[in-house]
Amino acid sequence: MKSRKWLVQVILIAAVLLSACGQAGGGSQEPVVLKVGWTGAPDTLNPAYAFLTESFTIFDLTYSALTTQAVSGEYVGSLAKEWTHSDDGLTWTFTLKDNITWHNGEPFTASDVAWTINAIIADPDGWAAVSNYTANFVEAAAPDDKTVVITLDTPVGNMEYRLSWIYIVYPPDFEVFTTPEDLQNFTNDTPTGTGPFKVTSFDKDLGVIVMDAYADYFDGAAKIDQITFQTFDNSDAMIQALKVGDIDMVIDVPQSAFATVEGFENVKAVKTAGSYFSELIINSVPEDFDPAPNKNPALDDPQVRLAIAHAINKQDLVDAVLQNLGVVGDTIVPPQLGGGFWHNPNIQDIPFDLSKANAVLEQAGYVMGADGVREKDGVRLEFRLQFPSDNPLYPRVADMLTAWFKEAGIKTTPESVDPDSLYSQMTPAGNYDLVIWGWGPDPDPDFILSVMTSDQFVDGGWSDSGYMNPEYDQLYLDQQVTVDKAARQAIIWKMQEMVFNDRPYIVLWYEDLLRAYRSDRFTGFIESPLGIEIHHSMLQVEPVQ
Amino acid sequence: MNRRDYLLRKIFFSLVTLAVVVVLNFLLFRVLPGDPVRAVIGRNVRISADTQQALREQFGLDRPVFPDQFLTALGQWARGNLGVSWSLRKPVSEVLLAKLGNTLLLIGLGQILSIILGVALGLLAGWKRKTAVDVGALTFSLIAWAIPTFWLGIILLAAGSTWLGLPTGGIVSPSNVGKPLYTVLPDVTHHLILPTLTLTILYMGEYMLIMRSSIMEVLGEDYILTAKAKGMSHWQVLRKHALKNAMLPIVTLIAINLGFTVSGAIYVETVFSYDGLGKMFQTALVKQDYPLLQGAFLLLAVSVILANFLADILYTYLDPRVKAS
Amino acid sequence: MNPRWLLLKRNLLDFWKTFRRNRMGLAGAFLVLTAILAAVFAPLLTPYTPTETMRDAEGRALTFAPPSVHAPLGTDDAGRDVWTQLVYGARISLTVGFLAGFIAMFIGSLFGITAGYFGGWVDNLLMRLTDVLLVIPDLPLILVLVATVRQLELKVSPLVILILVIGLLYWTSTARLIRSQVLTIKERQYVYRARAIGAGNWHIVRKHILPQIMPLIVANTVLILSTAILIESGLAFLGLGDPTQPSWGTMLNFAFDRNAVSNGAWWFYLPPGLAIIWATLGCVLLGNVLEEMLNPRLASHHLEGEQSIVTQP
Amino acid sequence: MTSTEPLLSLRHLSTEFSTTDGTVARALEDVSFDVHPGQTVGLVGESGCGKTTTLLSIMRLLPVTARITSGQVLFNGKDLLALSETDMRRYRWKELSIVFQGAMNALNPVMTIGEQIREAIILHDLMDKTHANRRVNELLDMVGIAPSRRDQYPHEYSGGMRQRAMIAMALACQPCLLFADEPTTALDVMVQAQILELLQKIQRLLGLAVVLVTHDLGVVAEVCDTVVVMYGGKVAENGPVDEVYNAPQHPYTQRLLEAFPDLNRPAGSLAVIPGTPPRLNALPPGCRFAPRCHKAFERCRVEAPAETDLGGGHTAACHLLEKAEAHQ
Repeated sequence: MKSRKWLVQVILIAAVLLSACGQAGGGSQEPVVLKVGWTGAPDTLNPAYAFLTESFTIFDLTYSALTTQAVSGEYVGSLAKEWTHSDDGLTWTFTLKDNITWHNGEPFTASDVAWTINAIIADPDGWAAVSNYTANFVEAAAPDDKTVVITLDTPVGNMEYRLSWIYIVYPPDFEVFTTPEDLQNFTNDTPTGTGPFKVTSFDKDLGVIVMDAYADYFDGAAKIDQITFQTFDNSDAMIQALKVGDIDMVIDVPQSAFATVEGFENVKAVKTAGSYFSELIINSVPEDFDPAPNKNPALDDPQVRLAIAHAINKQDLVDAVLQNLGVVGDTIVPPQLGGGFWHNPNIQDIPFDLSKANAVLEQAGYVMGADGVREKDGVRLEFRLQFPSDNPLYPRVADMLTAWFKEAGIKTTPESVDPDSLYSQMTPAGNYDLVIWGWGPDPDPDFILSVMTSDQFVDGGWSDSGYMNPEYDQLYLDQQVTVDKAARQAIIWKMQEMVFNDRPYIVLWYEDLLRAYRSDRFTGFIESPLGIEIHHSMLQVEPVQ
Repeated sequence: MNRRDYLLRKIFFSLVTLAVVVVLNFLLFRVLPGDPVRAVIGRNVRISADTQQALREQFGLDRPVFPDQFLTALGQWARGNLGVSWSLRKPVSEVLLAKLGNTLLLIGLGQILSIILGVALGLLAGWKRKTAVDVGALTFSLIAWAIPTFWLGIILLAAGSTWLGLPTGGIVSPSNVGKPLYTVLPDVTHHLILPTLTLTILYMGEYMLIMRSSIMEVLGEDYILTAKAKGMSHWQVLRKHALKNAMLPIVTLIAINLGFTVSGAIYVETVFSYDGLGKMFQTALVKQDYPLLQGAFLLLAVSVILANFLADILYTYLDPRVKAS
Repeated sequence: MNPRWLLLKRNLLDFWKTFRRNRMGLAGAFLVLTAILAAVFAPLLTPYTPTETMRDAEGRALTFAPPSVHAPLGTDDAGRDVWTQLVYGARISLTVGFLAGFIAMFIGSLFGITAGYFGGWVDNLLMRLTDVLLVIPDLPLILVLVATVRQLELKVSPLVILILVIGLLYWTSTARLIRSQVLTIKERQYVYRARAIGAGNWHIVRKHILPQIMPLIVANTVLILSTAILIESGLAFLGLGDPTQPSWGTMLNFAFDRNAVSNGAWWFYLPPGLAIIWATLGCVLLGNVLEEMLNPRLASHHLEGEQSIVTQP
Repeated sequence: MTSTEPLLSLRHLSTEFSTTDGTVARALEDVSFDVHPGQTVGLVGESGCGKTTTLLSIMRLLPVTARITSGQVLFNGKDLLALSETDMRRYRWKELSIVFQGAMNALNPVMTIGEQIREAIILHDLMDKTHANRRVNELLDMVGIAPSRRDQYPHEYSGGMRQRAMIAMALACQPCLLFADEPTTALDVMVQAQILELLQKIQRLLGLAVVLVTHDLGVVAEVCDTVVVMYGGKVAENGPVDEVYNAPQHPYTQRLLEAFPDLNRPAGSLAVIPGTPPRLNALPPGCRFAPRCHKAFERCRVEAPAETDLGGGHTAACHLLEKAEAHQ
């Protein structure tokens, strides 16, 4: 009996298989699916509490904001058709486009916009991911279905940029949460948005997101029917999948594989200058800060910092670690922001020169010890060198830095640390010496500049270096309210110079943005520094006939 | 009678081992610096001090480690509550269960193939001792022993993907992700070839060696001579008299090997990004997701202990001689 | 001349006479010795240091360069010479393997002798402990242990942690082997005699038991070395090694993480694996042959083909 | 008795072993003796003298390191050594069966006694399973084992029962010649007697010819019709039991009978025959017994003695006898 049952099962499976094959073969009206591979995954699809770039990639496709950055770098209207602001810059009035509907078919109104903005203003803790964009906002109102009025307490120099990050959510999804914790824990696996694609499933375990094109998208529906995002644990496997055609597009091709991908048939590898940078963080928390930092005091010596800067061969890092897919970095505002407008071009980078590094330390009184480690007044130049464990590049960077530092009489011990632990160890505990980490700055320099301000060095804040400079803090506030672009540029150049000279960060490189897609299947991608996965590009993509 | 004593002994031993594992797991967990509350609720969620205190009380973290906390932990583990993964923000048990099937599939296939091939080859080698077959088999098993698992995986991955166009990772193609595995069998098979081959090559050598020495020992026994004297052919003797006796050590080996198989799975799943427990173990290690790591360890250890116990029971059915001794 | 020395010399000569006829043993010794020599004389075998970057005419790093005259095994993702990494890596791999192996040997011998010699509950306890260790899956246990110990921020090199964890976990097979050997030696006449004339336990162990089991311990240690080298490579591959002191396993970790496979950089991922096989195979061959020579057990069996009958009518 | 055709006749059988150090052990040299139907032949000698090798050579069960270099094994006039392995298999158990020493090891521990007996019957196509089972019960009954214990495993039997089961198994295919290789070793004295009685009973009942290998001369006197005394791989003396026991002709036999009752005792305790048996890979050039022989003279050390027929089926290989013959 038993064995017969087993046989029946086998037959059943075979039948299922055969029918599956049959289905795959027939039917000419197959939906057009663009299969995207990446090595990351969104942390959550809840815009209130999403921090990873991957989440924002999905939000960009499924939600809409009042404004959006065009591929040219300019800000244009998205939900908003047009807008004006009062002469004092404190009142902004937006008129919405027509025919906007939620993915569930409900009509979209100005009050939804007002609700979202007011929710963020009211609960900055719950909406931690976006609350910095509503700084200086007093209130949003919806006098009618098509008009939104936002009032500010001080003028804001980058209003359009800020609004491009505030994704308008469907109020019924979010009204139910009464505490910040409840809101943060909401996973929002099937968001209701107004964007060109609608998430139909998000399986975190399998790392799969399926998005259907939303036919009623207000700027015109996409030309493809579906996008799937598949998370790969291993980039080799992802590249292989692209090669054999299992996937159609790859976000974040690893540097070490880019040359290989360029050689694939029917695959277009896309490289654009990017703004992601990596830096060496030097613990800059003042000794009198509460809680007191735990660091090697030698790091407070500007000469030690200068020597460290001399002992880093940035070009080698770019060549070896980035496989030459990037450029040497110097300031915290990458050249790509605002088409190069904000980057300070006058900064002269510290050259790689080990004998200079040794000379600087020698002069500063650090004497070479018998074990090859320099020492002054009992303080040895021996530092922890930590990096987040989720980055594939940093072990190599740490390894190379350690080798160079050794030549200068500086001993570093690399250690890979889980990013969450690393963060909690740094901010605000200040328990570290040197850390390698990186940033993906926003298109406007405001965010990356805020990272260096004193008041960000609190639990949950963005500062990790503990850099505290009242003059810098004041300049940061000034640039926020300076509406004149040239004046704002001058302030921002000054700020970059301060960070460069004080060296809480030694910026190592700016990474190129690396993408690839099957050119035999899809066409129409817009290749820009924003990546080919942004919604502007996805709206243009169509299958190759 | 005898069998009962034997089983009681084995049950007792399994329980002792289990206790060691559980205590070890508990201690390692407590040794970790940092706040255990985080381990319970996950890391990224910011919660108020009041909520933290409430949780502290709820999980008994304000009470002494021994015996209160230990017993609490024990009770939770017994109910399958292994805490919350820091990186996935999901209950560890849920995550583990989702991956268990895939790993069992891989390990199972690898074990079955390596047992069949290893036993057959070992039989041949031991029977035809000192012939070319034997020397070849011995050489193979020696090298298989010396090869690092992950490196063999890398080599097969490089060779298989370059020359045979086999997939380099995952369990199904991206287009089939999320579908039940039995509906996409050809794809699954395609993906399983390289990892299974890696495991098979690795374990085959060991089974072969054991089978070879086992069959050689058995063939030296007097009852084999008796069987031959009865007029049986070599093949008949081998099949009817030698095989079962020689297979007995293999049963024990399979059980003992499960521990090593799990190790193999960690390497192979890592190399082939195969979505199973082993891969997850490695990910948890890299992400330093301790609740996940320790939950996985507990699950793996308990499974191996259980499998050993089952093998012991199986042994009593195969070997009529089992005595309390 | 000292008669004890003469005895040793004669035994060693005997040993060498038997050993040199054994091709497997010689091959094993060759593999192990060359690996050790490469590690010791690493600086003489390569003009570069392990962290030195190979550069092209413009001074840019030569990454993933295929083998050439300057870099016989090509360069890795950071533009470093793979051959140089390999010979310097031998130092780390072998040091970790040897130290861990010796710790395991020491604990195993200690426990084996104690259990075998004293018997009773000591024996029972130690043997049950080995049973327990045998059942717990080894790699997950090591990984959890290493990860936990690292979290303690003990300020010791990751390699020290690896050595200790491997050494403290892989003594069980040695302990069992030594124990069974001690059990048989214990029953021998001269041990009884020694006991009868009032020799203490320590004296008997040192004078009568240890010399008898020493050869076995040596053979077993060589076998354990191979396990230790393999385990180290695996842990380093999983990222638990010391990146600043790369072993063969660490090299493979970098090779795999830095996409050496899809870059087709076989010169980066083949040599470290072959080196690991070289060393472990050497230890296994050597250890097996030593063990075989010191425990001769040759059994023939009843199914070895047809015996030949010369006399045909 | 001698007038009938012998059932089994060994003619100048020689067997060699190649040893691991490359030398050759001449385990059997020029061994000849006859076994007649219904007769019991005792094969005696010290350990290592070639008794078991003789049996294994006859049944062609030698290990691969052994070679039969010359001679014939005539069974009913047919040379077993000339048969193919397949043909030889048909003779085993059906015509010639064997009871090994130490039945614990000679029985498969993971098969029941019944299975092991039945297996032989079915192998030789004698009957189907049901009939075979009935036959197994009969056989067990014959050797004094309750048929209810048929489905038990060897470890559940006592030593004596195992040997009985072994005998039952040997009889399964109704052979006409039974070899018993020290069937009573490792059993206690009471049981030894019972097993011997059983063997005798069965021989009488079935009219079997039996070759009993033993080191116990008392047993031979009690059970056997003729005796073959072996020394160092050669037959020293061969003849009817009464004759050999009353008038041993070979110095070795003489010494053996002096050492009676049990020559398997440690040599030191009785010290009847000084010295040890020769190592088969380093044989003395002349008579193999010469180094230990109290009557040995020069010729014995250079020339191996030929077999001397003493009449009445009694033969012995000793130069002394040749001299006596010459004198006559």
